Amino acid sequence: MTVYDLGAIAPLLVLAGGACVVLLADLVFRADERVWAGLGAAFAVAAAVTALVLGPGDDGFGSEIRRDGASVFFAIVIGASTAAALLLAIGYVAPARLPAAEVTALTLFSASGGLLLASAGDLLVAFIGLELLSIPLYALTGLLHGARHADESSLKYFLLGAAASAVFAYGIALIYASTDSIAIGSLASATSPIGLAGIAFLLAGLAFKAALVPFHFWAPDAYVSAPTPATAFMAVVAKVGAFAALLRIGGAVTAPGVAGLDWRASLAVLAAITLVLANLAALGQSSLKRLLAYSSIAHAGYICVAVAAGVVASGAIAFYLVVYAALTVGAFGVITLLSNDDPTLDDLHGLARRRPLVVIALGVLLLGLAGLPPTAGFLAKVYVFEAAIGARLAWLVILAVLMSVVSAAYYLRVLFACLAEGEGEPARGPSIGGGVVVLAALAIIVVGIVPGPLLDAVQSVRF
Amino acid sequence: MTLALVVALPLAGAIVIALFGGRLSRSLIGLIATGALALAFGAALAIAQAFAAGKGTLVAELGPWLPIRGADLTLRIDPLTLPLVVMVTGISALICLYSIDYLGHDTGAQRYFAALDLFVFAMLLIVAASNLLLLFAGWELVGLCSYLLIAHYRERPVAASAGVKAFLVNRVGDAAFLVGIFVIFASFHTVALDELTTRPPLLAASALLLVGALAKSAQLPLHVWLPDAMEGPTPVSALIHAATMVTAGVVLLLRLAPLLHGDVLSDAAVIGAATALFAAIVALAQTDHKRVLAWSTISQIGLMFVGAGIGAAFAALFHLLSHAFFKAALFLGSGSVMHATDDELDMRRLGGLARRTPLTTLAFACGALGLAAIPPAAGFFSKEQIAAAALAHPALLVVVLATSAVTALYAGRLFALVFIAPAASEQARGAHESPPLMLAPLLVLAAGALVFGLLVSAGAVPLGVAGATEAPLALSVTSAALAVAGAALGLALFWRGPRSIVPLSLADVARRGFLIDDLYAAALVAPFRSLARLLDTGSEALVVQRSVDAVAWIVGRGGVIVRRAQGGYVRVYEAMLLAAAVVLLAYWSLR
Amino acid sequence: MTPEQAIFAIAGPICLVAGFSAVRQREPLSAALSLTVTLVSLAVLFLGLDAPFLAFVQIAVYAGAIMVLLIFVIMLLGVSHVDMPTLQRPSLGLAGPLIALALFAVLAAAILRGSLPAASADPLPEDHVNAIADLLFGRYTFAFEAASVLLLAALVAAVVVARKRSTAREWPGR
Amino acid sequence: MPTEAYLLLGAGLFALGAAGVVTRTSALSVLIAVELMLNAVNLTFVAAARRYAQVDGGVIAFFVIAVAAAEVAVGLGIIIDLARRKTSVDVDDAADLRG
Amino acid sequence: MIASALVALPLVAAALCAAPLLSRWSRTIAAVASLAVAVVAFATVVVPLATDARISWAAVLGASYIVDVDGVSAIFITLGGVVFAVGAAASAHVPHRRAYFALWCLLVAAVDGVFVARDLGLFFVFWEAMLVPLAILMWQWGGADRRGATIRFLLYTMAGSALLLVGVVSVAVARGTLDIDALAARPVPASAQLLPALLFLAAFAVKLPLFPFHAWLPRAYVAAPIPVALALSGIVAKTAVYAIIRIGLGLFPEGVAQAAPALVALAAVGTLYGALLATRQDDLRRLIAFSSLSHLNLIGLAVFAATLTSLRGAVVASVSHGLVVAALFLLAAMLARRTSSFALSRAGGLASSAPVLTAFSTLAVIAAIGVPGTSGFAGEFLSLAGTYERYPAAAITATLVVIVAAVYGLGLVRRAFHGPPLATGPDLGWRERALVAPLLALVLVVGAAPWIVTDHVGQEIVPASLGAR
Repeated sequence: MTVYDLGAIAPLLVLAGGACVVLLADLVFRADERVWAGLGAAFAVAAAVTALVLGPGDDGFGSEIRRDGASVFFAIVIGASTAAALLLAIGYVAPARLPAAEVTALTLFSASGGLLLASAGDLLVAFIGLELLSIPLYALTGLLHGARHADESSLKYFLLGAAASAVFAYGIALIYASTDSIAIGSLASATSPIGLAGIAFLLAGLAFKAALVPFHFWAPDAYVSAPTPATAFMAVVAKVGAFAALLRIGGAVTAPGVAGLDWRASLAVLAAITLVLANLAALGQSSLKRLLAYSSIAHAGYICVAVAAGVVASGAIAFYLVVYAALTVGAFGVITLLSNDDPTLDDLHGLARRRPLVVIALGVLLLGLAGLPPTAGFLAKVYVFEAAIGARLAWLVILAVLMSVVSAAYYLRVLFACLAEGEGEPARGPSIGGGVVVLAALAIIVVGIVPGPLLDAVQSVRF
Repeated sequence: MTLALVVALPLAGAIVIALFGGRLSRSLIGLIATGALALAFGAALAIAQAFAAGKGTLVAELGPWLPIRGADLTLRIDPLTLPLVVMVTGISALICLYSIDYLGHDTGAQRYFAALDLFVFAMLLIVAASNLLLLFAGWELVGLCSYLLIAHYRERPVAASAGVKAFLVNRVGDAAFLVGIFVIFASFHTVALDELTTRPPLLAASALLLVGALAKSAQLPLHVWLPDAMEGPTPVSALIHAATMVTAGVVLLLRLAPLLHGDVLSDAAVIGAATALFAAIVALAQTDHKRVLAWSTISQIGLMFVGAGIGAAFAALFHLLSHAFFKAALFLGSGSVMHATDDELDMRRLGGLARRTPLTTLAFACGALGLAAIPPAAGFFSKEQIAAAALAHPALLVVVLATSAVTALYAGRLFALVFIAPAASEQARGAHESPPLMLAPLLVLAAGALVFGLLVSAGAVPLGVAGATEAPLALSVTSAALAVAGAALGLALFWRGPRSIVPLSLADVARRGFLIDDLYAAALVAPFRSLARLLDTGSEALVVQRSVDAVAWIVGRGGVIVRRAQGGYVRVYEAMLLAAAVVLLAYWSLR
Repeated sequence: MTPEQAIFAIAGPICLVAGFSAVRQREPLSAALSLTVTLVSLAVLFLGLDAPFLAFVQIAVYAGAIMVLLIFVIMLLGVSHVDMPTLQRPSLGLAGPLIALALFAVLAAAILRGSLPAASADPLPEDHVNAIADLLFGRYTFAFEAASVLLLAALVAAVVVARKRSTAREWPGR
Repeated sequence: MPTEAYLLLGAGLFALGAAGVVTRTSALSVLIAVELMLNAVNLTFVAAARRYAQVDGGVIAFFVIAVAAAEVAVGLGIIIDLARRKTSVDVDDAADLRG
Repeated sequence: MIASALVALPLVAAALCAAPLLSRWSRTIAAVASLAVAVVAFATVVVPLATDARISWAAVLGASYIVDVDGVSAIFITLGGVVFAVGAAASAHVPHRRAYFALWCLLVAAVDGVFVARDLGLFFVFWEAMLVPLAILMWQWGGADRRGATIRFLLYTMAGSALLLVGVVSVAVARGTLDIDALAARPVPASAQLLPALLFLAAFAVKLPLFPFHAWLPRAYVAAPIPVALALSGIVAKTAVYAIIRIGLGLFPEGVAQAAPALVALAAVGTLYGALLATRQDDLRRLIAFSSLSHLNLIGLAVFAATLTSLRGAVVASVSHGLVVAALFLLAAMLARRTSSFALSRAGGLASSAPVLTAFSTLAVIAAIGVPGTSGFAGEFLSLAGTYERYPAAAITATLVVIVAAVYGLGLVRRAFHGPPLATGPDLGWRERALVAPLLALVLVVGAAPWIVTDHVGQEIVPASLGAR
């Protein structure tokens, strides 16, 4: 192991090591539950900082793990969102009586899996990353014992996830059979039918993780049942990891141009199906969490629009993912502020009167989710659409904008529910979670008005 | 400067009254209004003085208006329009003076006098505008003021409706007028009259302008608003009929004659002739003394159209002015009668007023003489001029003469029924003479009606337009004889009170203007309403709104279906997942 | 017939039939036993493919540890959990085989049409276990470490899932 | 034996596993079907490794076994938990979340 | 610089309105800020001042912060300031006043932004930003049907904006910049203009709304609180007029010209259609709604005709309609306060008890139906005369509206004020007079001196390729 290797895996080490530290410390010390979540958040922040400080450099372990601009960027995003989710958890674990140390450790493990998936240099590491990302999530999903059917959705998630990872693994095997290599770079030579079949299976496996329709069926249930901070975490980190891997694989597949067209066509079709079905499904939801779940599936569709545009759109994808992360953490964060973990829209009545600041923040977040200016959500959509138009996907863009109108309908329902008169669920007092929500909303506005730095930063996302 | 003053004074009067009239007494308001008009009249006389001294035209440039070539706030007065300006200001000042007592108990005096002054301003704009657009502005404002004044008694639904009707019919003409301006502007890129007169006339534009003139002057087939306009206070009728409104069409034809296509002008003459005879016959059948006068106006304007149409500008202008005198006298007389009899309008319930209201009778008689064109009243000379001009058009001449006869007949009938026949009601028996402030203008106008024709014929009052023709003696004699005969017949027949000469049903049809109103109601108004209803309940509700509902429904329905697909069974999800993977696989590997 | 061909001819069909049985058995226990047969026959195939170490791992870890765990759980939960089709549920009796058939057909078409890269003429390294060790601690060091983290995470996850009854309280949801 | 034969065998196993995943209603049976699929993966790796005279395929298969073990551990935990709560591991009984 | 101030001013006002300490003054702050915007904007056309600003924004996306004020935008901003000031002043006794007036000021800022933006991206930002305060104002303070009406309005306009976004994005990709002036200086070839023109016009047509894309309009006007309806019709609709001029004609003159025959036909039909429907309405707000539809389509007609005269007419007509509709909505509210209903059938004969209300209403109606001397005539005449030069048939069709407008306009006066006094109420108090009188005075001033407006609409507004007269 060289210093280069260490540099490449430093953020990973911080995350996985942090998980171990939390577990061990929990055995040794008796501390307030909240401490563990806070400690985990600190490790996540440390991972992000590590990635930021070390920056891109030479790959580690013979290119098994990449240390390019993309890895660094996604490490920062994953670290920051994990930290945000764990901060949400600080005020959440105690009333929910969750085993804080284990939850924190699992979250950090999963985050390291996401990072592994995002920076994998070969398919085996990607597969391990996928599993490391998923397995803690299966457990986290079922953790909220009293919640509606937590065990049911945990089981569903697990069974579907197991089948999907089998598909992904089979894809790797087919690639290996057709190219005698599992390096991601070798996908370019997988031009025989067997190799192409492998690529198709890789795509299916990642589409599952990214929750693209029709691979999305686990997502609404899992999102609703999981403890809300975990929902926020999995909605962000799983997608970041999956899309990073999709980009990486896509870059290799489209590099020689042989299969580039197929890759883009497949993703364009997946994007179209996802956009239409997810937005339609979100329309009639009465549960806020479920609505947001479908909304996050729909957002995967928007990202996928850019993925379909090819590697040139990596900046757009990165930008969208960052914005999406802030929006999602913020929106689910609002739920952690309510005393009911699965509020209906009616439960939001009167919230504007009782917690005006929260509603303003939620309003900003919803505007961002709907892609309305002056939020960063708008710029993210513009960026994605520009990439897609540049790739001659005008039809997809038109579909996407029309679907964003449909999405506005359900986001506004949420906003208007908050504005409605009535006695909904009582909200908890000010908390760290509230701070996270407000911060997310603030970030969305600030980036919407001063997008320059972030736009410059995503230019560094190169593979 | 003086010219600007003439036009601006009535406007200033209107503005002052509108803004501050609320705090002033009724008579003071009336005095302000009258004063403004009188001053304008004085200024007009001053201009006349200048013209008599040999000045050709007078132009007042007051600034820009619309960003169109020629569409500036510029006034222009020439020998043709000068008499009109004098007449308009003078007669309306008298009418305004008359109104002070007439409106003595009306709470709406403020808006009445404001509108009256505005009315005069608008008419002066028509007369003195230097471009089509400014002329049109006056044109529309005249319509607006007529609406305001006709609907003066706004609590009365009939009056309110009559006002709306007047405005609407006028707007039909205005729309045509507008399009006419568009045509002219599109062709010549200017609306300045002095520039346009040098251009060849356009047939379409001429026809459209004529439609405008027909509506404003209540000529066939757009005459329907005028009889209903009687719902306004009687001085308003005097104003509309004599000075300010209905003659605007004739003014238009006279002023724009160089712009108008020859064919259109002859059409105007034909329409005028037809209207003249038609309206005279209808007037014969009226039972309401104001309505007789209203129809008579339509008829007389028709004669002016004949004159203007056949190019006899002098004749038309002459008749316009003399008509202004005698019609103003008649209407104010009519108002005096109403004042005397508690607003009794039905001639069959009047009678015998000659003894009870002698001065009114006298003035009315002068007016009636003018209307009947019995020498030496003004109407005789002016009508003779029209007839003389029509000599070249035998058909028109016949109609003009026939109209004269019928006119004299109904004038005689009117006078006989109201003043000579035995009093037929309590109101008639209890009639009393009007106050002096009403009588004075009435008598002035009556005198005018009597002598104006002589003065003009003698050349004492120059009209500024050349073209007086020496009527053949035979024609003069014939027309005078027809007039006298007609009037005598009318007096003789109705000396003793109302009687039926033609079958009642026929008389009734004639009285109702040969049912043209009903025809319009059935053929225009009803379809219009149906169309609006069809659009409201049909296209708007069923197509425009429903189509949006339909899209919303489809999207919502799609949501329901999609949510149903999420049925809860993990095996179905697995099947979907694997099936999608198979599809992807097939797409990728089977090429 | 080479030994490899013989092994394939015998173990291949067994493997398939046992696999078929594993997915056809209603009772999980029978299915698990059928799967064990598949695993063993696969180990035999691995032997024929010159992968003796993997064959050993297959028997020891897969058939030994994993399947024992599975069977233990099946026994723990009792045999009442029989796979019983009922009428109200979505009957995917046709969809499953159809999907499988389509999957196989497409894969088979790809395999039969596909031209794999030329087979290497070199023999596999003699010292099989050493070669594996070299790879595991050479080229695949990182994957190995990652896999260890994965197993640790899975351990924690399993513990958390098992422990949650005692720690979590009823959440005031619907 | 040609590598294709092994690949076909693997494809068959994988397809069988897929059928099992869809048709079985006991969570345990589904888990077994997934194991079948993972074994198809391993067979493919080993067969390919043999063709290219590499050891890598076997090593990867080794990793796949490790992953399968991890999955089974967590999966069994979840199934046991479900069984304790619902006294059923029938996946069709766990179908309350929908829409 | 000043252009930025026009947006910043209401934003600051919004913050002040939201401040708890200034709660009592929030209405004054909103009204004064709006009025200040009007004054500053008008000052820019009178005094030559540096107005533009240019800051890098989302350069990667091709968007920059470029703002400027020229004659046309200054006129629209001035109108907006007046309308917003009146609307704010008319919002007495609203509940949750801090939120209300803060949203109001945000709306002002967004509308100003639309008028000053010289970058398509920035333009779109402001364009969409208008929706949010509008929607919340309608939803929270609206009348009976507010929910359905708000959703309908929002989603319909957003559907239009969606296509606009596609258009903006396409331009960004194809041209690499969104700077409106730079784009206008080098237009794309005529053959490639139709498609982007249609994408852009879709949004503008919905916002205007061009017939038959007006399905949101009647319900929104009825459901919105009166000041919001006033702003919606008075100035927000004008953003579409401005956008068609600035962006549609500015960037895609040939494209608009190619689509113009169809657009002109729709607008001409819409002009009549709105007026015809207005004759059928009993609810005053619906009547005003359809009358506005008619007017706005006439304005649209003039813009699509794109001659100098018609464009000047469109601007004047926009100003006129903004002032008149504001007055009409205020008067409708005052009438409704007296009869406790917006239904004309519940009014009648108010003239005898409320003569000033009658006089004001009559004047407003007269302006609405375009009688000379009022701004309505100047706008209508220039629009139609200009249109006639290029599309005579459409102009003639639309000219028929002067008749139909008289039917509904005078019908309104007759039904509400004339006839026997069925309804009575106190006459206008001085506060109410002070609210409406300035609007009516402006109507007369612009009617007598329309050059105040048209002097600032120069030849450059006409796309060079379309030729000019």
